[in-house]
Amino acid sequence: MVKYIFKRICYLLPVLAVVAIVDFVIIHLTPGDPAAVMLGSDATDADLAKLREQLGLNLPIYVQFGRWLWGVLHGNLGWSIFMDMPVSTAIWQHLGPTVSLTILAEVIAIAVAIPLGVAAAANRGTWLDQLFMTLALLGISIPSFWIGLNFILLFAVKLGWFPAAGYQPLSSGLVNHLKYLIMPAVSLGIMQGALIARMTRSSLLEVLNENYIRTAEAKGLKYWVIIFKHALRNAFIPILTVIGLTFAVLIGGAVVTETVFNIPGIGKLVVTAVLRRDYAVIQGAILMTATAYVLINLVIDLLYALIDPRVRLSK
Amino acid sequence: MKKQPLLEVRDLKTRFSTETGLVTAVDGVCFQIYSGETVGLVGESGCGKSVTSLSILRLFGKHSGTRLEGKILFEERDLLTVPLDEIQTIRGNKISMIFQDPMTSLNPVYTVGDQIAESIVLHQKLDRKQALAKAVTMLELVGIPSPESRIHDYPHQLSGGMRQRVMIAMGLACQPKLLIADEPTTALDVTIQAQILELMQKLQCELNMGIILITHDLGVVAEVCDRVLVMYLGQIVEECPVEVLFDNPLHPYTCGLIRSIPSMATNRREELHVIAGMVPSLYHVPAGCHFAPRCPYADAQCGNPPELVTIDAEHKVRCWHPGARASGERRLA
Amino acid sequence: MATQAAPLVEVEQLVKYFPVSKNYFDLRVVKAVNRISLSIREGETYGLVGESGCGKSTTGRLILRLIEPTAGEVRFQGKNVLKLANEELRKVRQDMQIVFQDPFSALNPRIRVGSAIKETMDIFEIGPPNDRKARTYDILDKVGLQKDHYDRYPHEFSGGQRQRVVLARALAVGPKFVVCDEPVSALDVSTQSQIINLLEKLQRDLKLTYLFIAHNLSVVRHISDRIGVMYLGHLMEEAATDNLFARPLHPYTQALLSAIPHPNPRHKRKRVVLSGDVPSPLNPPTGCVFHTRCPIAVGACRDTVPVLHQVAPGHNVACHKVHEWNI
Amino acid sequence: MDIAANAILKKKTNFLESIRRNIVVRRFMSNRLAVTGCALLTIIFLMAIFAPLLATQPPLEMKVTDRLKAPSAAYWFGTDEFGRDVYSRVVHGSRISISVGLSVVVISSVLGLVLGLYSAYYRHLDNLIMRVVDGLMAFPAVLLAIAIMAALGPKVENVIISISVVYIPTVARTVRSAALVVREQTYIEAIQALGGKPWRIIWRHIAPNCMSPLIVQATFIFAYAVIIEASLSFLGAGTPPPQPSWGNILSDGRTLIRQAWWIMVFPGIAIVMTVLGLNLIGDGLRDLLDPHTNKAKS
Repeated sequence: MVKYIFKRICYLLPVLAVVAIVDFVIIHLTPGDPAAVMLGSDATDADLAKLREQLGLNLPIYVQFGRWLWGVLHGNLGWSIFMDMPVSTAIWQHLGPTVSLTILAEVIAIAVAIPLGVAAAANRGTWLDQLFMTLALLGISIPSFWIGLNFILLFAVKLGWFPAAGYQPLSSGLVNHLKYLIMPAVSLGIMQGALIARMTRSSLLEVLNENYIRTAEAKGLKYWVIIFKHALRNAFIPILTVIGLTFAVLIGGAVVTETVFNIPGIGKLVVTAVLRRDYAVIQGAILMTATAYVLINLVIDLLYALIDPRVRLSK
Repeated sequence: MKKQPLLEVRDLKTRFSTETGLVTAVDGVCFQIYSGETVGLVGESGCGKSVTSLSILRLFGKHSGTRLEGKILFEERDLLTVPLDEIQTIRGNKISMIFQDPMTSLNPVYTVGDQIAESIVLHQKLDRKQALAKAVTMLELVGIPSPESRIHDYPHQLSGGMRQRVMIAMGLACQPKLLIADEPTTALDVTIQAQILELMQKLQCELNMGIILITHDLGVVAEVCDRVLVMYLGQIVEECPVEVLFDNPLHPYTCGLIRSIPSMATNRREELHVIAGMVPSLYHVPAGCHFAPRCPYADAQCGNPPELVTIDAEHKVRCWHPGARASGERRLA
Repeated sequence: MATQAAPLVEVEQLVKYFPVSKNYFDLRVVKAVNRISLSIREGETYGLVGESGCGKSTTGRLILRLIEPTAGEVRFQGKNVLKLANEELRKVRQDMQIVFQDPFSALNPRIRVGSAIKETMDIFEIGPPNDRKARTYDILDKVGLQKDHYDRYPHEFSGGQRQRVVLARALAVGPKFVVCDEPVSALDVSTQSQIINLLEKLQRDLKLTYLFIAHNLSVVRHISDRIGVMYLGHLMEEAATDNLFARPLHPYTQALLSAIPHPNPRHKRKRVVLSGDVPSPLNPPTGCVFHTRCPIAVGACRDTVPVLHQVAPGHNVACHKVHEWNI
Repeated sequence: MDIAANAILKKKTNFLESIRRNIVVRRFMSNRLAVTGCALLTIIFLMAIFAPLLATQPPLEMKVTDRLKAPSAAYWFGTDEFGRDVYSRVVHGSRISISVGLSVVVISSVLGLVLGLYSAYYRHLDNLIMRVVDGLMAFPAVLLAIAIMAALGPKVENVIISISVVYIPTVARTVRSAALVVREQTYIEAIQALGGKPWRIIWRHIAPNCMSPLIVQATFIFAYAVIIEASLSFLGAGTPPPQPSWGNILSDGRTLIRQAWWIMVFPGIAIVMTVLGLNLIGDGLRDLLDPHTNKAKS
């Protein structure tokens, strides 16, 4: 078991290295002089030279990468010129809203998707199956930001139940916090839930075709006992994998949803940084989200061991 | 020995709905099983032997479009018409079934002990601790060494032979009256197969239960079975005691089958006998006698379907010219 | 019996160890094949039997050099196959072909049957390109298929017919030696006898030499001239077919033969039922690998590995107890 | 080189052959959902191809007098704050979405196919390629695309590049898993036994059998690409205005949501129609091409 954990962590290192390299390379794709692009056309040569010196842009690329990586490993993600603060603090300030949005959205998605997928698979071929799967199909076909806009139009503008945009941190009371987060979380959760529901159904159907399910039936077990005790536990491994993989889709969706609902999260931070060409922030934020994705998938890999004895007892 | 049969199947028909319409996998099968007796259900793949066994316990899944007709009488009840929860009390309790591939027939995420105890708890209303204790005795009964520790093993930690023993232990946990074994030893090596066959014979005497053994290996039939049913394309074409099958097979298909298998008895120099043609698919079953297109003795009469006729006390055959022999064809030694 | 022709294929002390896992620190190995030595004369069918995991398929692939052996030599017509370079290797590859077990996965589902057979000719440039199609028709006819099968796809054939196509593909390049790896195990009884008769006819017509690998002893007995019995990577016993079945000398062979279900209910005889399971090839027992399950094992069996030695003309056995027990 | 060329040609004829044969096409047509998907998609494709004919006004022409008009006979989808006809802009916007979607599918499928095949066939390459793929998949599609757009500047070509980079790893992973299954088949071992060269094994034997999962995946990628392009334009990092794209029409609609709901609603409907059509076709193709997926009616 320990060997399995050690192996999963070893896989992690090269992936994180690739993440760092890709993150670094993207920013340095800029054609022309990044300093001029950042300071705009009216900046004097002296300012350009000072900025280039400050950012070390005139050093060879691998030296820049080395210094940047060294900084990252020490938690120093560089300095943001436009926000006049270290990138790490900027990210830290914007982390709260994104974390609560994504967690709430994921909880809603899983709470809806798993029962939906299981019910559809258990009643394969009936109208219930077709209904749920058409809903799931719609779910992955409607972009989350359009759902958000419609929610605003309906609930905020027409009915006035929820505020159209804005964000209240948790410290201002749970109800208040949720009042602002309900619409964005639901609009983000719908696509995520649809993806997970479809996957739950297909992996459960695959398990229901296995021989040990027929053995369980031959033992005289009730249909629902077979579904929940024998089938679901085996189907959970691919479901967990999908939840891990679609986490990237979730974060991507969060970026757009934050823009729709004016939530000051990481997404908003990156979007404004892009419009202002604040490369240090873009680099730092993207590195942070990608690392979070990789760590979450590591946790999910370790969860396999709880469910699957073959993994837990692998020598 | 006209005692009450344990199980009687009358005119069983099983049909599947597929994209291109209804397909009849089992077409009017009739037979009886007596307790303490092993009956072999023999035939090539696609002849309907497995479908027959699955029909007895209605194990076709909740949403498959299968239609069952006819009667299956067990303890004065027709298994085809009893409600689902009643047949669930019979499955694994009075009639249990073991399957071919030991590698995939056990749930990989539960221990062996749990899976055996599960049916004991379900059918004999014991609590989990008592059920596990009974499971240990079952593992001992099927000859698994150090059963107390094996109880906590997972299926992937056991070899093929061991898993098949676990399957048997699971099947016999509630002392069933009838055991249906669907090709139990096909996936096993010949030395392990010998162990499993010997175990099944020992348990049959101890528990005086009936066994339906489904196989395509005539050697296994000769070793273990008392009576044999030969199936071809959904129908029983011959039924007789096992000695009679090898001494005096009457149906041309049975003769062809026996003589086309290389065995200890056949002469190595001669070419193997070959049954002409191929098994037709279930979508276009020949009218009349199903074997007619491949039968060397077929004539006009074989155009209309033969009945399963009783030749003598225990020998039935579905053929217009039973025992037909081409001149000079010698019978098996 | 085949005349005393020079051995077409000779195998000397063939060894193959597979690493258990891909990473370098883990040096544990699976001892799949342990110093196998055998020779096959031209026109002969050598049967290789044993239970699953005994290394018979691996031996077949080693002889064809589909996998590189850890040690040992394979000589084909006197030339050591393992030392050959590309052009010579290609020539030898053309003379040695293989037929597989599962007809359903031995043919590419997206390629017509005819062009699959012609492809082997393209690879070895057999004859001028334009008349390769005619050659394919000829080969199809030889294996009992019709011309119009050329343009069909594999899913339109039954198991038996597909095995004929696989045979045709192997014979398209005119080989001398064919390894048949469980060619009939996946087939139904009636198609099984058709393919066995076909194999024997082709052997007579094209003067082929077979290495016939199978776990079904009755099939091997019918088709082979000599039989080698393998257990956990070792060759236990080797003899002419009739001698082996009349007087099996190695205790494992005796148990194996007694375990075959005999299709005659009156044929009751003493059954030698082995206890326990085949040990894992990861750490095989010391000395003779069969001693843990052998009814007559003694101290010597645990210490030294028995060497395959001649006990009677053409009859070799690897067992310490043989000489004073059976002769 | 001609052998490879006619191998590809051969693959094409095999593939077209199977489409032409009726049972395959008939089974696809019998799937009602797939047919509605095709219908939706043909509408969008026609809209994209004949945009100039279908549009009632030139998309960029501003009529200040007709600002923020509700949908009416003259302006089917109403007008935006500069008096531009929303219907014409949506029609022209379909060109962006379809062209971006198609090019992303082509680029990511071709590169993904090559990466997937070679990492499945050559073990030592496998680790290297798979780590890079895992690394790329760690970036959320929208974020990675934004970063690339920020670096390369706002042009439609850059949108295509950035979305393709996001989906090459997904295709590579799908093709690799399919190719690994094919690689274990006996007919691959048979060709190796015959001394077939790697390129023949990969392109003539492994690739054709990986087509089904690739085609299904490509359809879904087309759908995702349309959504991501819309998201990018919505965030202002995609197709630069004033060129009409569904994303930036939606973005205009967001600020005027209280006064002019129609600017936001109609481009959204266009996006949903396209993506739903593609997803329906994707499901239909998966049931048709992947043998072991269990259909609704067992």
